[in-house]
Amino acid sequence: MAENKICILPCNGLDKSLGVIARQVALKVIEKNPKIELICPVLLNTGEDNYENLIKSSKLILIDGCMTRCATKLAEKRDSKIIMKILIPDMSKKFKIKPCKTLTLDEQNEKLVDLISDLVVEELNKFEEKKVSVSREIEKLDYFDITIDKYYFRVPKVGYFFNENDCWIKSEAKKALVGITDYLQNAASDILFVDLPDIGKEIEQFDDVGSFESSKTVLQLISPGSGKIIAVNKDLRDHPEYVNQDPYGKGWFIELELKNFEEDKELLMDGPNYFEYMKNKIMKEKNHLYQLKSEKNV
Amino acid sequence: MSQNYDADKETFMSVPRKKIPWWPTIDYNKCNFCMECNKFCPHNVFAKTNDEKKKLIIQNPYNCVVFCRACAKTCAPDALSFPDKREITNLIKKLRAET
Amino acid sequence: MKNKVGIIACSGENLIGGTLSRAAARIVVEKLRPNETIVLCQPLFAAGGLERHGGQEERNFAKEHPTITIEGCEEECSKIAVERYSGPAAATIRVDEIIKKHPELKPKSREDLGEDGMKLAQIIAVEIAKKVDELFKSR
Amino acid sequence: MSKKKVYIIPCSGIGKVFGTIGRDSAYIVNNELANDNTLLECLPLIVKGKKEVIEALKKNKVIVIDGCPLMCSYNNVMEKVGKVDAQFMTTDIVKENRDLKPEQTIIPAGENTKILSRKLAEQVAKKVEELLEVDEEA
Repeated sequence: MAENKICILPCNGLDKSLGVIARQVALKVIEKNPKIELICPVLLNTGEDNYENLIKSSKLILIDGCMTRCATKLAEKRDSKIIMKILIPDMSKKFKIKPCKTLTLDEQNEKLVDLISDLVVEELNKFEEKKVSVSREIEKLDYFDITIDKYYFRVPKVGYFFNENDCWIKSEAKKALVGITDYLQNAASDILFVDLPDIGKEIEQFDDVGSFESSKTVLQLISPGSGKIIAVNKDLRDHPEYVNQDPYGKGWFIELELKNFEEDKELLMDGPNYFEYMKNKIMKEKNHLYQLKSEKNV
Repeated sequence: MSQNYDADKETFMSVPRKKIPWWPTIDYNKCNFCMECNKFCPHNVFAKTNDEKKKLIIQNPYNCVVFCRACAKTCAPDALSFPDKREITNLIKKLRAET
Repeated sequence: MKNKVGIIACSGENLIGGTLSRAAARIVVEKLRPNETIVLCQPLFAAGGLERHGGQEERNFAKEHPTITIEGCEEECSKIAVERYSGPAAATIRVDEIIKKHPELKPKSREDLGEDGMKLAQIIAVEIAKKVDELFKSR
Repeated sequence: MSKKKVYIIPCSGIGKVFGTIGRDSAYIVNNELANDNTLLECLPLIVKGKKEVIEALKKNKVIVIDGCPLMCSYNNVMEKVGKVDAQFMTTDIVKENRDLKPEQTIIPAGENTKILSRKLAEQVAKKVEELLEVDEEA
């Protein structure tokens, strides 16, 4: 995985200045970091083999000019590994520079191109530093899912292990990320505060390692694994909603250096088992609620 | 929980729930009967009584979610305690091995 | 599993009918038919396509379940939103018409329905519950 | 030329208490704190695409109040009107006042919910002034 190439795929929309900016950003990025390879979206779309192979085996930066998100669509069709997505209108807002009306970029827009490409290169450097956790965040997952009334629950099929307290662990070599499941974030509803433990703390399996609070309740994260806490997801302090939006990805809580995962695993469930367990639990609760409501309304 | 909840059939990690002694213990020397824990717990582990000395009791111990200690966080006088987690984990392992 | 009916109240902020539709919808889902109904959110329909928990969940629900829309005025915003994204509504209730039928009840204001307003909300809620029952019978 | 107004568009969230806070604070701003300078409009009507309303919003200032990260008000107004001059999240006011937990009841609103609505309304009213000042300068 480490020797994978990094490629950049812009949308190349030529009919709007947004598209022109996207294209220029891609060109600027490869100028600033020559290790990155450019993929031409037009040639890719014609089914050219070299690009097809390249896109499958590399990590991808996507630059989309507008909400049509052509670059994203091209990439997602090919099941590629996306590590960064840039949407020019977002960037335009971020840097407070409006896209110009003309298709040749004015000075301000050239500056915008420069600012965005700097940001991409910078983010990429950060990514290289903490490769492990970032790539975990962005990997595409395959889910079991079930819809109950209007609520939708997902469980990743592989790679994750679960305890009966509805928390997950995902290991890679000696390290692992820990978080809560879709079921638990649904039960909590909109999470407003996340309390994270101290880095460096040694924990045992089933210790509580953090709590989260919605306007409804306070719940705990009960660690499926044992080891030392080597990182916490600081983003959750400003964005606790990540836990609701992406509980298996951006909403991770802590990173562990594992002590004895093989032993821990004996008491955990894999994806298919947890999915069954979760379905049972939801059904039981639903029936229970049904009864409560009926009793109240006789 | 409601009346048709059948604690006998409940399991935790494939072990009958009734074989796992996990629930909070109330220290009546500390408890000020503020009832925050009772309000908090969605599983009706606690119950109020008319006994002046024990206005709060553990009514449904086996409703308690094994390893959950969330109610203790709501307890200002720190009157709730739980069994040793490691002992419980070892017990669960032992019971699982037996079946 | 028992199927549910979706309730979509216009919930409009700028008129008393909106507040009434909202109150009536809550009465139905909380008190009158809690097991048969689920409340959906009109503006969330249009916000579909968001990665998760976006309006897509509301749209899909309304595609697969009958829906009753509660309208505060003749604009019928909820009905139109449901039709646009999920297909025709099973029934529509017009709050403004019910208000007309009860001239003796004078709700206080948009922000505070007052006693009369809550009575009206209750009447509207009963109408909704009737429709819910009809829908269950007809299947 | 008549002076510009500020439209306040809360999300119509009905499922959770956050929608109630947004709605109530919009009423407080419009009824009490900035009575002369603000107008309310129905978000559902904007979603539906009512032309007169959308034109009026384009010509004036718009503040949206959203109840959750799905940002129905912001997203719908952006899509139909193409601009939003300021945005508030009711979850922020709840976060800023951790000791004031909003009650879960939606109708009627609980005591803490009412206090939170008022606090948010004060912030919104301040923003209304700011937006109109900037406009006068320009």
